[in-house]
Amino acid sequence: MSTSTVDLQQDPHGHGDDGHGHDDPHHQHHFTTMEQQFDTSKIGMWLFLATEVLLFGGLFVGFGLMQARFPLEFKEAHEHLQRPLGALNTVVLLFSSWTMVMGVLSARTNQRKKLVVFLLITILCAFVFLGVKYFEYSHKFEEGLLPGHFYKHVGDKIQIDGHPSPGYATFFSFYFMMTGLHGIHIVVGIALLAWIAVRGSRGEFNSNYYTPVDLVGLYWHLVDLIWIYLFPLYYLIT
Amino acid sequence: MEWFRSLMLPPQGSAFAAEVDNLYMFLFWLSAVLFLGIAFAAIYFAFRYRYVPGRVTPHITHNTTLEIVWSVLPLLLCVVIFFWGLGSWMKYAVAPGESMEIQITAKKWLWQFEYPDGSRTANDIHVPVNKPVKFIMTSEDVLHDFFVPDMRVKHDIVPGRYTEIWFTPTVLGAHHFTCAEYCGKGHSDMNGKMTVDTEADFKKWLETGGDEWKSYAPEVWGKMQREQKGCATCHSIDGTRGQGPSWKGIYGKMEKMSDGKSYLVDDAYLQESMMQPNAKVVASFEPIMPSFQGLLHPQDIRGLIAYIKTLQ
Amino acid sequence: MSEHTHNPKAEAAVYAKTLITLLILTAITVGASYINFGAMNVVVALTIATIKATLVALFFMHLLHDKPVNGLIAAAGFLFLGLFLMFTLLDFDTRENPKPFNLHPQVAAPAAAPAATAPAVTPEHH
Amino acid sequence: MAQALTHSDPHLGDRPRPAKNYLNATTGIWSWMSTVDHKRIGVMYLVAVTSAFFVGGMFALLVRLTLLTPSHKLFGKVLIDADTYNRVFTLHGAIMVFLFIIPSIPGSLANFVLPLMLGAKDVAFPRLNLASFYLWCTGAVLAVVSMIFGAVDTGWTFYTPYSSTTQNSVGIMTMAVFILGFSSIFTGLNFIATVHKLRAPGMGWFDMPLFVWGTYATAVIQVLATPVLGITMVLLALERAFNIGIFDPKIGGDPVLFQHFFWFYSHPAVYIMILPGMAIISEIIPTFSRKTIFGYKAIAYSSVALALLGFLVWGHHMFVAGQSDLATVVFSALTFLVAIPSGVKLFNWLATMYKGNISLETPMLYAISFILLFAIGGLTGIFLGALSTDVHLTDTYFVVAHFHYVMMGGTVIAFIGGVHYWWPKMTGRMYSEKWGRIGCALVFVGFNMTFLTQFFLGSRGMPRRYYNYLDQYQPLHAFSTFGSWVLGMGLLITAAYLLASLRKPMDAPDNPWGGTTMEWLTSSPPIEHNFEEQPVLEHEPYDYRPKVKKHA
Repeated sequence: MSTSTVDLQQDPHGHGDDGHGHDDPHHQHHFTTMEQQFDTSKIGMWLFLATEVLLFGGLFVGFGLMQARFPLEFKEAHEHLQRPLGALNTVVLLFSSWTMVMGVLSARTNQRKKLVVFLLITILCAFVFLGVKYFEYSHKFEEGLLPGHFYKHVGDKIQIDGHPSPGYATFFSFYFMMTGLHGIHIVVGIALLAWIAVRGSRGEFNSNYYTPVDLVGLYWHLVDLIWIYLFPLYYLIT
Repeated sequence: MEWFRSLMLPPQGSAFAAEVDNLYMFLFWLSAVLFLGIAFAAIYFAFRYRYVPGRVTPHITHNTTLEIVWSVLPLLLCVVIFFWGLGSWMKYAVAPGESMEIQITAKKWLWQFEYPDGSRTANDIHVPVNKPVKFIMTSEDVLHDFFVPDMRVKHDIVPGRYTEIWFTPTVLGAHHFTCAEYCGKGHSDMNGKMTVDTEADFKKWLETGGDEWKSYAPEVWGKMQREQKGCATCHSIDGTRGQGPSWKGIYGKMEKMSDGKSYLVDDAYLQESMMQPNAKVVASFEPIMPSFQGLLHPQDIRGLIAYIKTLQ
Repeated sequence: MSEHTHNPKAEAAVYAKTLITLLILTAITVGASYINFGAMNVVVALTIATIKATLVALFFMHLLHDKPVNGLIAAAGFLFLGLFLMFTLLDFDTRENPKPFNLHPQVAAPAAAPAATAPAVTPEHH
Repeated sequence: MAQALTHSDPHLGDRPRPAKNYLNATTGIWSWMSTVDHKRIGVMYLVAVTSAFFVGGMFALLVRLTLLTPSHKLFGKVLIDADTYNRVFTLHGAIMVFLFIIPSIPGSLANFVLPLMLGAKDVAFPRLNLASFYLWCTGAVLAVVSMIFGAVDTGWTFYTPYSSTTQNSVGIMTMAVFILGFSSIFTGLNFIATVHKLRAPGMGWFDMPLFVWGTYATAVIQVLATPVLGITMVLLALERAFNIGIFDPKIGGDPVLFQHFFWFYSHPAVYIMILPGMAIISEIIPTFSRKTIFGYKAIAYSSVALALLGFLVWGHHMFVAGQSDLATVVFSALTFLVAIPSGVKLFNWLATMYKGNISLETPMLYAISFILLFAIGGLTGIFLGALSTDVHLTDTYFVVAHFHYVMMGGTVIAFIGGVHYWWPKMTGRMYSEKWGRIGCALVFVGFNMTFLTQFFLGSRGMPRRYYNYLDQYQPLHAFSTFGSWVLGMGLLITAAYLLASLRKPMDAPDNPWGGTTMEWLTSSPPIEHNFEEQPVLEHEPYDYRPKVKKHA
């Protein structure tokens, strides 16, 4: 077998010893360099994001097929959603994505204070988003526009034997599942943002090590990206 | 080779069965040859090139020609098999326009059939020989699957919509059919008998429900009807509580009904319970029994009542 | 860490431009939703959404200058989602719905005429 | 500084056994429970999945015993009733699929071997690796809880609307499957990142052992397909809880849509199950033939091709389920494409044996068993891929036999072969070769007795998931049941002599089989950080040519 070995006593980090990161406390033993460690983390994060795309994707596929099954009911149900609120939330999330990416840039350029400020604005945006959602949800609750067998709304056009067509309840099932799952991701995002804000304020991140900021950033942008599709599908297509 | 085919496949009851069997037997022999080739190579190499200490093996990394051959040949074979399968399947997928239509309503765990003239049967169908017959199927609860091994056909029955299956029976006599999509506790008991009749016998059967009953005592015939028409699914004969009241000792009793009044269980009540089952439901039971109007011929009702009388 | 090579100021400018473009596109898509394109409504809205998503992925998520493998992973996620949708639609769009001679009203096939003949709702549903 | 190795002396590279290895570097239960060492996690997975295999196997034996006679009576007493039977076969299927086969090879063997093969110190994300093991444990606990609350009787496929309306613990079971899915996702994610970034210096993509290729292809499916299973389980649970109206036609849903959702995962999932098995065979055959693998690239590409094609054929589970005729035809055509890469692998293995120098130790016996059984499994797949024959054969015992030939005759046989192959590396002990061969023979004979009969049952019209059956099927059922006893006996013997070997002192050399991949470079068992010296690869794997020493 044609395998040779490198003596680790002489060359403790094997190949690619380009001189940075060895003394970094964040350097894990099974990586040769900090750069390798960073790239690996990013691949891991992107793989996770791909699973998120498919997880949400299942709901998008289900929504699309149910829309084809109950086009009239879905069209009518869409009217219950308030376009201005959806648009407001879109702007809020897009803005938070920008503050996030500025936060990552700040971490990478050793600007500790700016990092924390940008992260706090991002968190604030997340809360605004949730506040608007809370307002929307409570409006739906009042009108009985609820998922599945909780659906209590009166006055729908399409009635079967005196009951509203099941298409209405299905629409709101999907509405609550998809925006709910998205909302859960926002809540998780807030926790992650708070966590890196605390670490950032302690000065743990610098141009050599800012992996957590970068990864949380990717997560946050994905949450934004999913909303970019949810917004037209629910609020605009009528 | 007929005996060999019958080792593996049920008797052929339709023209489609022969189509399926031809492809099946082709695939069987093809697989046998390929498997024996692979097995021979593996065992022969293991023996022929068995371990000798120190022997040096040749360094063969690949052989492009060989690899192309053993990729392309199977692919061509697969194309042939695909089109063969497609060709015969088209005959299963598309029913001829002049088919006789029978509607199947499947439910846990009972087959109900309805003929164009409105007569209904359960777990028991008669079809005329050499006439295409098409089944339009739906389910009242969960998925079921209408499977007639002798005809080589099956198709799922989906609640909320209709699916279709057809064949032309060619062999007179009894054929077994059964449920092939898991549907719960009684899944494996959800089967029945399909009788292929001559045209004349079929017509007669449709009008009278056949005359098989004449050769049985009424209570024996009633006992058979209980099994065939699915009564046994809900009504026990030993006093055990089922979906419906047990038949044991019920005849001649005053039963309290869900409307609060009591009624005598007599011939009239039993007959009404079969035709309009939810008119008077015994208290503490759900009004879930389907009507057997059209499903039971007079001789069947007489038989069932006679049978219930014996269960004291 | 290829981003090291960038000039932070230039990078911040790119992010600002991206944000402005995204906000403009949002305005366009909201505006377009008040115009009826008929069946094209979905196409218009989803096309704009896809442009916005691409901008987010390329600039905010750095895919433009990142290692190609990350972009490949992201693309694979969407590709396989597309396969799922495509084959499922292939089934749903080409189904035949045979009807029996004696249509029982409680099991009308919903796909044919969704509004009028949707399946009956069970009593316990209400 | 570099030292060249040759294969001519399989014991070369042996050095005095290090006093500390990964097994005894730290001690105490907590040191295992909190470990992030991929080797220890692999061992814990091995214990966990074999326990699940044992439980699932017991249910299987109970199913077979119930079907021994049409009356289900043993010594005059009815063994189990129809309801219990339905729960037992569901638990058999669900445990075997979700708790055993899917995590089996990736979780245990790949976890242990993959970093070693790459010359890495660990997987990319060691803590995530431990987390995915604990997710598995959580899923297993929930599965047990579901048994306490009346168990599930839906079959492992959870078809709606039966599963959305039946009265038992489907909710808990779907939660278990959801969590097990994420365990699988994180394992796959970890492996992909490891393969991309932690290969030894000098090791390019086509220098990787084929086991790594197979595991990589598997990981791609785990990451891309499993999330859809997750969302399917969520939708099913919500359909049961809130009637959201997606799968149950009574509230506006479509039961066939559930099948699309389910099989979009579960068909690729059969490649999650079989690809690692094939990958093990691709290691064992060159090692015991002492000859380079034939068609390295063809095998590597065919793994990836199977992973991708596996996503395009799920509709072949639904030929008679009520999907459209066009979809049925398209899925059948695509299904035949899967035959090609599977066939290519089979032919390449045979070509590797040709002119080899073959010794028949237990792992090689399992590899040859795999070739024979997988050939039957694959060829009978053609019967089911062809449209007209599938109409007759689907939902019968023919399908049951087919997937047991692929899943058990394929994956499980390869798994057992792999356990034997790497047992010396994992434990530092050699097992009894004599008992190994006896065990393999019993498993092979018992397996064929059990499942070959089921092809005949199926083609003669015996539907699957049947408690009662017609008397005409009794002889075949009885024979199959006898076979299951032989099979069970073989597996018990195998477990017994493997466990017995642990009582011996450590006697395994570093490279007992003369393997050429990097895991054989380290000591048996390996030290805590895998290698004393970072191995560097300079030539392609499976090179059995006599070596000219390049380095002085």
